[in-house]
Amino acid sequence: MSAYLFYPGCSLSGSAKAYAGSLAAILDPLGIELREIEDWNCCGASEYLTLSPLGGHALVARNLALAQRQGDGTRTLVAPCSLCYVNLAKTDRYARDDPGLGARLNDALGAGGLTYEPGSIAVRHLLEILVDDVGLEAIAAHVRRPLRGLRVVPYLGCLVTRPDLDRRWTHHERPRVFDSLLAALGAEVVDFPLRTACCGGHMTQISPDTGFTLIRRLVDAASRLGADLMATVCPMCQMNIDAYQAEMNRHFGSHYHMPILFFTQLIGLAFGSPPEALGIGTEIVSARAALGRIGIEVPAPAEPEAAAAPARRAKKPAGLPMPSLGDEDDR
Amino acid sequence: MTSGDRTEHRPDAFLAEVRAATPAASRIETCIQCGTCGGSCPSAADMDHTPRAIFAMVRAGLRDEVLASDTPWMCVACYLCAVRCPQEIHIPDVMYAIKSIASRSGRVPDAVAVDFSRLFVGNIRRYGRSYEVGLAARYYLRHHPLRLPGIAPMGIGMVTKGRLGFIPHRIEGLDGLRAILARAAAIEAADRAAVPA
Amino acid sequence: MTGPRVGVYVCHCGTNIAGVVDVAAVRDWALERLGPHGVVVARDYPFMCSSLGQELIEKDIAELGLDRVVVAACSPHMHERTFRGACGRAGLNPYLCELVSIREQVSWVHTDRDAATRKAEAVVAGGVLRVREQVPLEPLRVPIAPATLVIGGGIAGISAALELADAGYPVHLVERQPSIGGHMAQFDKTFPTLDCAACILTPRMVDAGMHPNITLHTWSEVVDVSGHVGAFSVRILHRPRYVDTDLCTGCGICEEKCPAKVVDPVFESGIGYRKGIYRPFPQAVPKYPVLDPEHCIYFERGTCRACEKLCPTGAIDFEQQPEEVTVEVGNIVLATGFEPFDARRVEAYGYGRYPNVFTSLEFERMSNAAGPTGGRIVLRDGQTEPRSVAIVHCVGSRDRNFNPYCSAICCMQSLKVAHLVREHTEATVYELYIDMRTPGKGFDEFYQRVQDEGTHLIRGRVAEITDVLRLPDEAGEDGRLIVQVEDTLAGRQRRIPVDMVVLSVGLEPPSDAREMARRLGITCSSDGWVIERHPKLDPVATMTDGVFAAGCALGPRDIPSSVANGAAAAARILGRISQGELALEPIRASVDEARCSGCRICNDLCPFGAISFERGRGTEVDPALCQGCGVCIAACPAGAISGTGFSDAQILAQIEGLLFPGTIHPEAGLDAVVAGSATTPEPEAVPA
Amino acid sequence: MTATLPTAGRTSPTEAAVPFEPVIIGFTCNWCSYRAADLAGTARIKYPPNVRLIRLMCSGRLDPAFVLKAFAAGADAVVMTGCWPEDCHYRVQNVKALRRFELLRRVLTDLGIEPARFQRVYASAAEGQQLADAFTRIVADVRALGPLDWRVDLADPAAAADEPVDGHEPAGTPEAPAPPEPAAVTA
Repeated sequence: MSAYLFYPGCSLSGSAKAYAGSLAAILDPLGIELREIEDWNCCGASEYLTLSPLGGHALVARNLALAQRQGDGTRTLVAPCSLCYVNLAKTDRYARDDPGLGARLNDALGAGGLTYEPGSIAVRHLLEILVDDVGLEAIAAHVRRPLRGLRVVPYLGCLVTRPDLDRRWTHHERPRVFDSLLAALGAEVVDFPLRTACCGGHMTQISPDTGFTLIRRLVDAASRLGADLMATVCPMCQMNIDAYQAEMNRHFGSHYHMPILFFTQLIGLAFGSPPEALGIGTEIVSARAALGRIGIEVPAPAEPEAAAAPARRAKKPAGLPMPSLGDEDDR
Repeated sequence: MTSGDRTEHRPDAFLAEVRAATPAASRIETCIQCGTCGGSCPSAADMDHTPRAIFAMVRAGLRDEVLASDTPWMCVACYLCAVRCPQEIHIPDVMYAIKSIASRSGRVPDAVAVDFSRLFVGNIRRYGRSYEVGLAARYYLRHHPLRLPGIAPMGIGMVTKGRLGFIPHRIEGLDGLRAILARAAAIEAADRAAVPA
Repeated sequence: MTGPRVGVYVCHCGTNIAGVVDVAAVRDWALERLGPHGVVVARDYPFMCSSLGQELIEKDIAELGLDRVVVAACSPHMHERTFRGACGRAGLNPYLCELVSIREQVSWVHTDRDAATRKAEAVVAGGVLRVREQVPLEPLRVPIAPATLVIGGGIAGISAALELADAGYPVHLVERQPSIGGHMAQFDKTFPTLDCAACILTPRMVDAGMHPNITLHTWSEVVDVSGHVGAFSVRILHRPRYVDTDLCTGCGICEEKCPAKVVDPVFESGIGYRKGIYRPFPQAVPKYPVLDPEHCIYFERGTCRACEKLCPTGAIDFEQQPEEVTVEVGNIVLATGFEPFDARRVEAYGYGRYPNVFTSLEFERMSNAAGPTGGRIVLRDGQTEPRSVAIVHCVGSRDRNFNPYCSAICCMQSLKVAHLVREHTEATVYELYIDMRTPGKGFDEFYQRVQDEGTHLIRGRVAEITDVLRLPDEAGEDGRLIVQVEDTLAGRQRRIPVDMVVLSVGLEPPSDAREMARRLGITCSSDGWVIERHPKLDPVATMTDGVFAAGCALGPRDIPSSVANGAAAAARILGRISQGELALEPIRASVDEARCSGCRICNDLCPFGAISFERGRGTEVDPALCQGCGVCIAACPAGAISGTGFSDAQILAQIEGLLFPGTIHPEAGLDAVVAGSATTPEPEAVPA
Repeated sequence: MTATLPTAGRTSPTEAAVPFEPVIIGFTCNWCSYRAADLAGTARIKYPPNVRLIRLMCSGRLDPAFVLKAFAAGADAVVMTGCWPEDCHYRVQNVKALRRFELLRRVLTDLGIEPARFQRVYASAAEGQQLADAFTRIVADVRALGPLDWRVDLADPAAAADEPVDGHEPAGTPEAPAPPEPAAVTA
């Protein structure tokens, strides 16, 4: 059993409850124990930094300070939300790089009776824990119900591989690590060119035209590639593509129907958990039909299915030889 | 006096202000104006200036024009520009800095974006956590009342599927958090004051 | 009491030194505080290196009977030779002159005048105390071998080899590939004149191949270099060609009949094929083919031998083994060129994923009439002519994520590509650049010509190349590539649909450049390019005497510069060879037999095998092999080894000088304490 | 050596106001770090004037006696600079220097000289900026440590007896720096 400090983030008790529930369902088989930071506060999303950059970092620093104080025999702090992950990692990194910032943050923390030593907490995304620490082999070993036949888009979103301030990734735009994880569940993984493209973030709120354009781009590419559903590691991405898809469709007069599930839900399904226990059915764009095609029954009222666009097949290269891509590393 | 006049007398004043508002390094002065940021940006099409142009304007001291620009408000902080930038400029952080200067000086080009941030931050200061229902309700009523009919089914769906909680969570150490944020604000104000005006 | 009589000369170097260091104060301080240490005269002068400055020193040596000189000026790497020369002319042993740097290491790096002046005083004191311990030395004279090793058979190496060989001296030209010619042999046209690359290169290749003074070592590697200037010993590994070059006539039947066909990643840049036994191109020098065992059916499966059966002279030899030869040379020219940047590293450009994204080197082969498409510009399908082409500058260059430097040739190469596309096709051409750099002769005129031809020049670094549509109105472009870029002059993001993209890849040092540099004892910059002895005044010499560099081994440059470098390196070497012997710095270790205990610790420490021990004869240092590093001196437990020029006494004295009282912990009070205590050194020399 | 070293009681208020400026001896290799220092100069890169350089042909020439001599003669710190481990002009001699460095550092630590007072820096001939940065950092390190005061201890056993076992005052000691050892030159 590996234990980690855990920063769930606000959305896991709200719009991303399914993420929390499905994560809880797979912890035991994966041998992971998550110890929630006591009395953590919101990371500020992109909003606190907008009004007060130092305040935004101080807000995050409180969580780092709480994590450092709590300790629990580990210094690794896991965040399941990509935005929380980046905020936590960035504050720590900048405080390490710039001692002046570190001193300012500790000055602020002092007002709340806290202190944080930059670098004392290692912030990692939940996905990294699963692929690096648990490992794909261990995950594959727990698969009871392979997702064979399910065409899944590995949609990683922006903030797992970027800004990568600690240089842990070789590929900031087309990493294959999420593909490998989904493949280990038996799914058919779509080679998705937009795997780290932006979902629009808070643009659905402040500039809907921009937000809908970005959502459409993703959903359109996924549909063209004949995907059954998208998999995500981020509550923000899930929210935008799931909850705003209908409004996007109205905006463009389109009829896309592209479900998006948390990767933990797919892992749970592959491990054999019942869909209800994984929060499946709480998505707005229903995954019922897609899952039904591979024999997973989701007990929920069906929604009208939009006709999926025909899959586009890559042209087979002929003529001049192609450069080889070589043995690429996953990340 | 136009900002242009002021500029040529104090060419680096606004650059210094932006740098002071950017925690850690901004590297903005190393920009080679290649446009990788503007070419990469998913929302560049909806910006009045590209990020590169904003950096040139900062260097030129065009404070009024920069603060009036919607560019930083259209930044989604996806960091695509940041990993591609050949000069490793911390572009999203500079955008945050400009937004904070603009919101403080009351020159926001579009009240919607800053108000969303203010509502969000207000919830944090009130509860220590974000409060999705409260945020959405206040925000849509104030800025997008016409979107409400369209968005209502989604909202209802979210509620019936148990994805929106109506009771905000208040953290226990709220007083401590507020003290930290107040102290941070004071330090930030002192930093600002230290920049030669 | 007699002791050394030292003169101190403080240079202003205009304001370079005097602008920061109070030179008059240093002069006075030296006379006053170092008088007890033998300083009999101290002067300052605006430019010590001028002939008047040097005459000042010569006159003092003659008139004041100086027997030691300290010049406080620039780095010894700049003017040590100058001032030693002045001393020599005045009859003083040149090695009794010490040049200490108060410019590079004081005035140019410090701003506080008081602190800099105090440090300059300390540096002068270090020099004075050090030079007192110096003894007269004579340079080591060594004979110089007339042959030269040229590593790399591209245009730079060929140029160097031909200059040397034409002057009548032997040359060993080592090339890793089966043929000399380098990258230039791959090109179609050369900018800005659009000469056919092969037409101007092949005559020089043939000259090199036929020259009686040039020994070609192709398909070979330099595996070891030992010795020193004048007498390098070089081991060269000849990889087996599996062809007996004494019998082969170069008729090409083997190549024609070989059934194995593989992609040629080297000469054809991966867009063409070659056989299992092949010559990379028809004009290859030497004319003999090479059999590639990795792709030979006989080596793979044990049967075939078609080449052997059909060779009219029986030249195929499957039993050939690697062979090593050793050559003795006096000088070395490193001309190992560059490797193209691996475009796959820029993920956003999709090279390797999108078939119609090409590199500039692939394009060179494609537009070459002798290349895989016969000179036709086509998409990866080998058939379709593009209707629109985007040329992307600075791929891997000017980017802190990859290479921070400008690759120098790509702007012109890209313009050439634009011209060639227009010449061969009807396509619309987009040229996407950050800055257009055309500083050579005829370069900007060529740029304007390409503009006149209707090329769309867009100032903006390409952000990404994609086939993903963004908006419903892009549906018509399905299947094409979209170049996404900010047009920085228009201030707008543009998405330009094209059929073909050419990536102008930057230049990188060969992947084993550092290894080669280590073998030669030279240094590379952090980018991996060879560092010149002086970037302006000695641009083809390296830090290691006798090792020169030419062409892109020194950094990205075009063909004319590479040719000029090769000739310049040859000229430097010819000047030395013609003198028959060399004078070397006499920095060597020697053993005091009386103190040597025979422990032999030093023997193993010397990487040059210069130290030997024999019973009865004791420990000996061979001055021809010793390079003067001094490790043995520091290690000898008995203190039996000493080193000329850098003896223990000299260095210990310099340490004392650098920490001279009054130059450290600069509080006036402390100075007074020292001066008032009983610790003032005894005067030893009579002040002037 | 019979010098009587001045002892406590010499700190005047004006002296105390002057910040401590350490003096650091830097040994350089002729082929890499000395040229890096030249390059820093040519490029006008600034670093504090507290570092004074000695040119050796190779960092492997660095005799431990040189380091001890520098400390004894008043240096507050010593820096050994040389080529990167695989870039030695003399093939592998800098690796020998490195081994010697580690041993010597241990000995110095036993003598009560903090590790920060004996540091190692790699700098190729192209790394003027890196060398200058390293010097800047080391000067700051040593400034924070304060003057090397072992000479007082050695000269005055009574004073040393009052010291804690590890023998060192922390930074910010009210003691003024001890004067250097006399530069008695033996002919």
